[in-house]
Amino acid sequence: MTVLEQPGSYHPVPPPSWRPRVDPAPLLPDEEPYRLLGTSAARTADPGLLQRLHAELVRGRRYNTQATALTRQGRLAVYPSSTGQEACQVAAALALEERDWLFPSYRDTLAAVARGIDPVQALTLLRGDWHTGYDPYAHRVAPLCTPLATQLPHAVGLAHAARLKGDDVVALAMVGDGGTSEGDFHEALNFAAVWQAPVVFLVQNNGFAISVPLAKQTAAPSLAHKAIGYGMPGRLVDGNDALAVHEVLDQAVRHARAGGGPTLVEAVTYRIEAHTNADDATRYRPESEVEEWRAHDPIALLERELRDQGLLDDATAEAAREAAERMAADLRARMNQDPALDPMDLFAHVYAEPTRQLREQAEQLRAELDAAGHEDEGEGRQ
Amino acid sequence: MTVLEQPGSYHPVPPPSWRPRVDPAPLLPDEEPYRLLGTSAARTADPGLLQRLHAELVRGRRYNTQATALTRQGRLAVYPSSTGQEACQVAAALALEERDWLFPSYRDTLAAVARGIDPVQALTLLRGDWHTGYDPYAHRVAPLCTPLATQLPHAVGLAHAARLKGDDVVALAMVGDGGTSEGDFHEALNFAAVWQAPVVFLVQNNGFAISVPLAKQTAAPSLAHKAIGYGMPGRLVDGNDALAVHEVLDQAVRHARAGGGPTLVEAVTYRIEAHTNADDATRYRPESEVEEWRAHDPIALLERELRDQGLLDDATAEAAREAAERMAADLRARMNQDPALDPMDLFAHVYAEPTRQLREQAEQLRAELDAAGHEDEGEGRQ
Amino acid sequence: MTTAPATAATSTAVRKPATMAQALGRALRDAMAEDPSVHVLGEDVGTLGGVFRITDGLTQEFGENRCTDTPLAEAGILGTAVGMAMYGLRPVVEMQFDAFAYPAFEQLISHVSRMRNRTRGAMPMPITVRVPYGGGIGGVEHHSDSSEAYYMATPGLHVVAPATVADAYGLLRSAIASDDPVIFLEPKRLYWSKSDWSAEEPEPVEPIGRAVVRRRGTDATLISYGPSVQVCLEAAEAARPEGWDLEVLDLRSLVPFDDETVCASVRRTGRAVVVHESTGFGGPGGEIAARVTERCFHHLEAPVLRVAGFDIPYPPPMLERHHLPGVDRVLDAVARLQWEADWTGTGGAR
Amino acid sequence: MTTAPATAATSTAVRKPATMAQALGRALRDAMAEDPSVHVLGEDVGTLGGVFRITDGLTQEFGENRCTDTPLAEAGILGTAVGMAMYGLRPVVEMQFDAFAYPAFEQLISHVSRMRNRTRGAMPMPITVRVPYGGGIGGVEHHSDSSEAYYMATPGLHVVAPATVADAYGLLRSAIASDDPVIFLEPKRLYWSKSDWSAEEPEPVEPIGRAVVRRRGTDATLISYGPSVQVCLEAAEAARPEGWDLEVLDLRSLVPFDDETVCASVRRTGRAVVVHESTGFGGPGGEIAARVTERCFHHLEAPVLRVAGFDIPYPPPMLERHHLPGVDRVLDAVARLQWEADWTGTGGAR
Ligand SMILES: Cc1ncc(C[n+]2csc(CCOP(=O)(O)OP(=O)(O)O)c2C)c(N)n1
Ligand SMILES: Cc1ncc(C[n+]2csc(CCOP(=O)(O)OP(=O)(O)O)c2C)c(N)n1
Ligand SMILES: [Mg+2]
Ligand SMILES: [Mg+2]
Repeated sequence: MTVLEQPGSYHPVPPPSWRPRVDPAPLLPDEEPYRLLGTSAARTADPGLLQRLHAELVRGRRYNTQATALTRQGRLAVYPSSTGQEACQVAAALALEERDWLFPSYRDTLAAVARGIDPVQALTLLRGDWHTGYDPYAHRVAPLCTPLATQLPHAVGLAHAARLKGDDVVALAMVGDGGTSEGDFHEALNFAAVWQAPVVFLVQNNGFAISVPLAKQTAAPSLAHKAIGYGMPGRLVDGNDALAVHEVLDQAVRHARAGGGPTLVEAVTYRIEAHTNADDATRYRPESEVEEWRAHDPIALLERELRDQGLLDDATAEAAREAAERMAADLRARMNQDPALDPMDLFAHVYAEPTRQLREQAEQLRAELDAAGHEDEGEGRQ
Repeated sequence: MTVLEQPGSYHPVPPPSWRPRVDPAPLLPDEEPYRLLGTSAARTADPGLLQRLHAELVRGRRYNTQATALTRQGRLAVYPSSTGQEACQVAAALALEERDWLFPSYRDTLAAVARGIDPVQALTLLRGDWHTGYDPYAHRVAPLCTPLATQLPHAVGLAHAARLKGDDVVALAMVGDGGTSEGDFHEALNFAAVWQAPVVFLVQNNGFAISVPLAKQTAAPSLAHKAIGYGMPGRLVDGNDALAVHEVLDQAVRHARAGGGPTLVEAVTYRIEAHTNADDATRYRPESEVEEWRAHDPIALLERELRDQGLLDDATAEAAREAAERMAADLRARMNQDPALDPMDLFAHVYAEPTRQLREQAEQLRAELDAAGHEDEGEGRQ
Repeated sequence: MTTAPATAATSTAVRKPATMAQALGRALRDAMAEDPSVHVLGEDVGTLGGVFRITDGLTQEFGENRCTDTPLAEAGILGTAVGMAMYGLRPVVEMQFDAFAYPAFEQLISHVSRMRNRTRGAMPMPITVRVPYGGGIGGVEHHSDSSEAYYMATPGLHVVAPATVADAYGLLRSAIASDDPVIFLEPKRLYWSKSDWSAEEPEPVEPIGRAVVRRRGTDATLISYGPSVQVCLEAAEAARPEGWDLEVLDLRSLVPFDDETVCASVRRTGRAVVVHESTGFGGPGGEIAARVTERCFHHLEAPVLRVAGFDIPYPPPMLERHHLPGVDRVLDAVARLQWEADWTGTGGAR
Repeated sequence: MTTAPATAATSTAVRKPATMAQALGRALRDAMAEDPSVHVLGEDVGTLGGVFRITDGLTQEFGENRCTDTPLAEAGILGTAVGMAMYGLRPVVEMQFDAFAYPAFEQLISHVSRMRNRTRGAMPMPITVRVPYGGGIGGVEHHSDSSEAYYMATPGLHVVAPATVADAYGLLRSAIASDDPVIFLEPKRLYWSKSDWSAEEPEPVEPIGRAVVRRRGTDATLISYGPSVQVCLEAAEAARPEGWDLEVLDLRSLVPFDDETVCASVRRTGRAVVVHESTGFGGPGGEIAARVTERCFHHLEAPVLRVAGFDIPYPPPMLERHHLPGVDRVLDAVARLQWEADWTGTGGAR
């Protein structure tokens, strides 16, 4: 609105604190999700990267189907599949350097695996023998996080701490479309922007939070539009275009590492499977919608590009599939072994040193186990 | 970014769920805070409104100084003054119809008074004889809310409930710049937008959250820019321009009442006094900054306009001041009386009916009071 | 004590609910049918019918405005429910799991529990917060918390936990009818427990605040609520051959607490064990043991003992059976109740 | 038990802090000077030095990166502190008032308290959460909560509350040095209490987990912590002329709980009263009374009684004196401890 000044005795002045602000325009996302595969720009992409992405996507898909199968065999308590979202999972892992940190949500087992976590250890939480199955420091992957959006402030704090220590470490934090509604999302993005912390927030907008569609989650033009409210750039990308997701994340990571502060990336994708094996997706979405998205499959999109560019022939494709099968066979075999359980672990890590009360309770359990003979367990962890 | 399509075997298509979104441009706020006083547009304003605003502002300022004085006399435990912010306080109250609801934050006593709450009852919380001193239903003013931003979802729920019941009631909720950082701000705005609830959110950006300046609170271009992340319009207004604040709120209220959904309004203003009487503002801001803002005083701005338009002469100004003095004298007189206290009230409203345990505890206290003679209290409430 | 209108909606189906999950759903449906101000809101409660299917069919029957899928934000859900209650509605909020109620903690403590008091009764908060709670269902982390200690310690809330199918119905009806906020703890692992109603009985509407003796006994009282009542009943059966005749008390509500029924039982038996899943330290058992002792000291032959979860974060599914108080631990505690035989050095009653 | 490095920074001023507020500030300063990984963050902790001035001077001395004014969002503060701890820092978080810690509840319960356990010890959480707590300062609503019951019921947290100026220093140093999260409850109304240090003593660093006898006595034990210790000491003085010689115990930490010291005292005196400001029902006193009774039953001449705040939302300033447990209520409870004279019908010891 234009302020028409009045030829009166005084001129309207802006309030004293008012300073012309940063131009918000560059913070706004593209009007459509950014895509690369099938465009001329994809022709200039690093062929090695394209092939790497392909192998990881194939492996990732296989990981998802294998894990889902393990739920049917009672080897996993539950599995939230990322089938259809493999491009986001893999690109997130690959966009990071060794020294960087990944903050996965509960659905992002695959991203953790793509970053180097042992596939079996990544499933510990879902198998149920312990909570986090891996050492977070081994590959700089925070524990898979179940309370939605709560991992986002952790990523901000870690990135901020690294920067204070002079380390050029970036944290990439993953969250779902539903998770963006939580207060922790808001607080994390705000802290990140105020502190100019080197964090990249990756929202996998897969259309649903369990049964709740995006339209009941937000009225925003896009989730990426939330960025401007924090003063950080928002990027919108086709989440099934592995090359595009990788490029957008890679740019955001470089930007953060260079001191440019955080970025919010919304990757538009789709959850092909039900929320978890325990869910019945037919209650809330038509099969036709799933079919539409199957036609936009991240692996198929990438394969078409590779074939067009002559980077994939039947032999390479077969090799990728075989490698994935080997991973799956190994996963199956190892998951079919009962995990070593030691009930005394219940008391081991509540505090650095158990309190007197916990020692007493541990003795009580020890006595019970001894009394019960305690045959099938208690051989200790391997 | 433009996607250059590749003359290959397929065209990049947007992900299936992708629909061209609502144009975000209209949601973005003006580049500068909207102003009216001193512009030609102010000439066409309703003279009655201008005079009403003036009388209320003068009364409001006097209320603030009187309440602060009462803290020095030990008659109030604490008072968070809105001196300098009277334009926001008064405009918020005046923009609403009788049937609407106001949701004030802890600093907005004056808005509650301007809406009709008895000036003494509005101070009950701060005097310390009870929490909320007025019946919220009498003037449809929610309790002054101390936990920051927690009143915002209440406003959304109430407005939503009214709409479901078919009542065309609007809720106006007030929050500070600091409060926008809380998760509840985010969740409230999101619910409001998804439900298209008839709510107006008024952020009084007075530059500080106690000692913390806006620059440490947010990196956003403006607080009004947060609106777009929820898909609601954001408006930016000079919070010391009573006419402009009133117009912007009035438009937002009408918009909401007509079913247009929520609006976020940021009013740029300044807290002239310390955070409360217990605060020492010299620790965190220079007196020169305060002086700059004194020169942008909401009453002075309005008086200049009124005088320019010939709507205020010395007699009217004097009359307004006298009315304010009468209010202050009455406030002083009534606040100088000790409030009636009944310790048994402690148990009266914990539940609809006291539990057996509370009845026992009430008996215990009753016995103690009886034993102590209990002279100075217990005459019951008037 | 708050009771729902005695006559349940007669339009409802005649067959009694078969499981606790169904009874809860039926209670919601009857309450909504009877009172248009009852609104259900939460994550996935609409189209999906809730992850436990408790709200199944409500949106179809009453429309999206009565049973609403909210955005994913628990503070927002409870906070908007506060506003709805201010405008005269009776919101029933579903928290998807125990641990996912924590984001709503500030709204619960600072507003829901205090609004009536704050406004001298002008602004009651007739909100029911349904919380599927407790373990034993093989849930991964954050899906098995017993968080009742937090709610108990908060004046202004009622805290209810049914142990039977009939009570699930009857107490939920009363909770919704209550003019005060009720934390309604639904024992997850009893969701699929079978009905104890006979087909002839009318829908039971059970007032909040009354404990009930589930099994008569003379030697000691097992005090419990929610999922642990079943454990106590089993323990009582198992104790029989050992020569102990145990009374089993189901508290049904932690707030209000039924001192009368509890103390009457303990005075009769002279011994008591409190059993719950929640951690022992700082858990409900401390309060219960302390108040029973204060009131029945000279009737006690032994200290009131507690059998509770260990003082640890809820363990992963494969280890939870070691954590959960079971029949053996209850019997062990009973054995430590200083039976007379112990004093003569001839060994326990066993 | 966790102890800070025994040698306090020698660079610090020689004059002993005069008030508890100063002692807390000094503890922060010494910890920051000694260990560069200690970071302070919170609302207004920087430029202003905190609303209670506890962090006064820290930003000036150590810079904005070591003592940081955060945005106004408690979950964000504690959540980012978790991330900082993950990267090896030792965050000390200030919650501005007790009730304003509630927004951070989910981060506290679901992460801070469990991260070590979740990761089998790989990811400890050396976070100190400073919470000015309790009433008696004429604060308006939400400024006087005693929220320790919530923290006590959460395994994985340590819960500490100093009652003296020396302990404020010594326990805060140990809290910051601890590799586990510590809820550090600062009794607001003792902030201006005067020093109990002599000028010659070195800075006391007090390990967490040890109760202390503040006053020796033979007839009954008053068990307390934080602001109520002073009340108990006054009650003990007032009881003298009435013929009771009372022992006063300062727990200093609720978690870990020092069963040994507490039970040793109660076994000696045979009677006990627990005193705290927090509401009685579901408050810490239940746990304390229950565990003392479990362990000392046959030494008890009377049930362990509790003197606590009423089971009500914290009242407005003008009424708080009726709510807070004071000397008279403590003495009333002592009088109800079933003194032998009572049994002969000749009246109490008084
Ligand atoms: C704080 C919290 N509330 C509720 C839940 C239960 N829950 C688990 S997954 C889920 C939906 C998440 O949706 P979204 O964020 O879109 O992620 P997606 O499942 O699509 O990957 C919900 C509600 C939770 N884990 N945490
Ligand atoms: C949840 C919560 N956290 C902290 C506080 C303590 N507090 C009271 S006022 C205030 C600053 C508020 O700043 P702002 O929102 O800008 O409002 P203003 O005081 O400027 O009106 C703080 C931190 C509170 N009341 N509630
Ligand atoms: Mg999703
Ligand atoms: Mg402000």
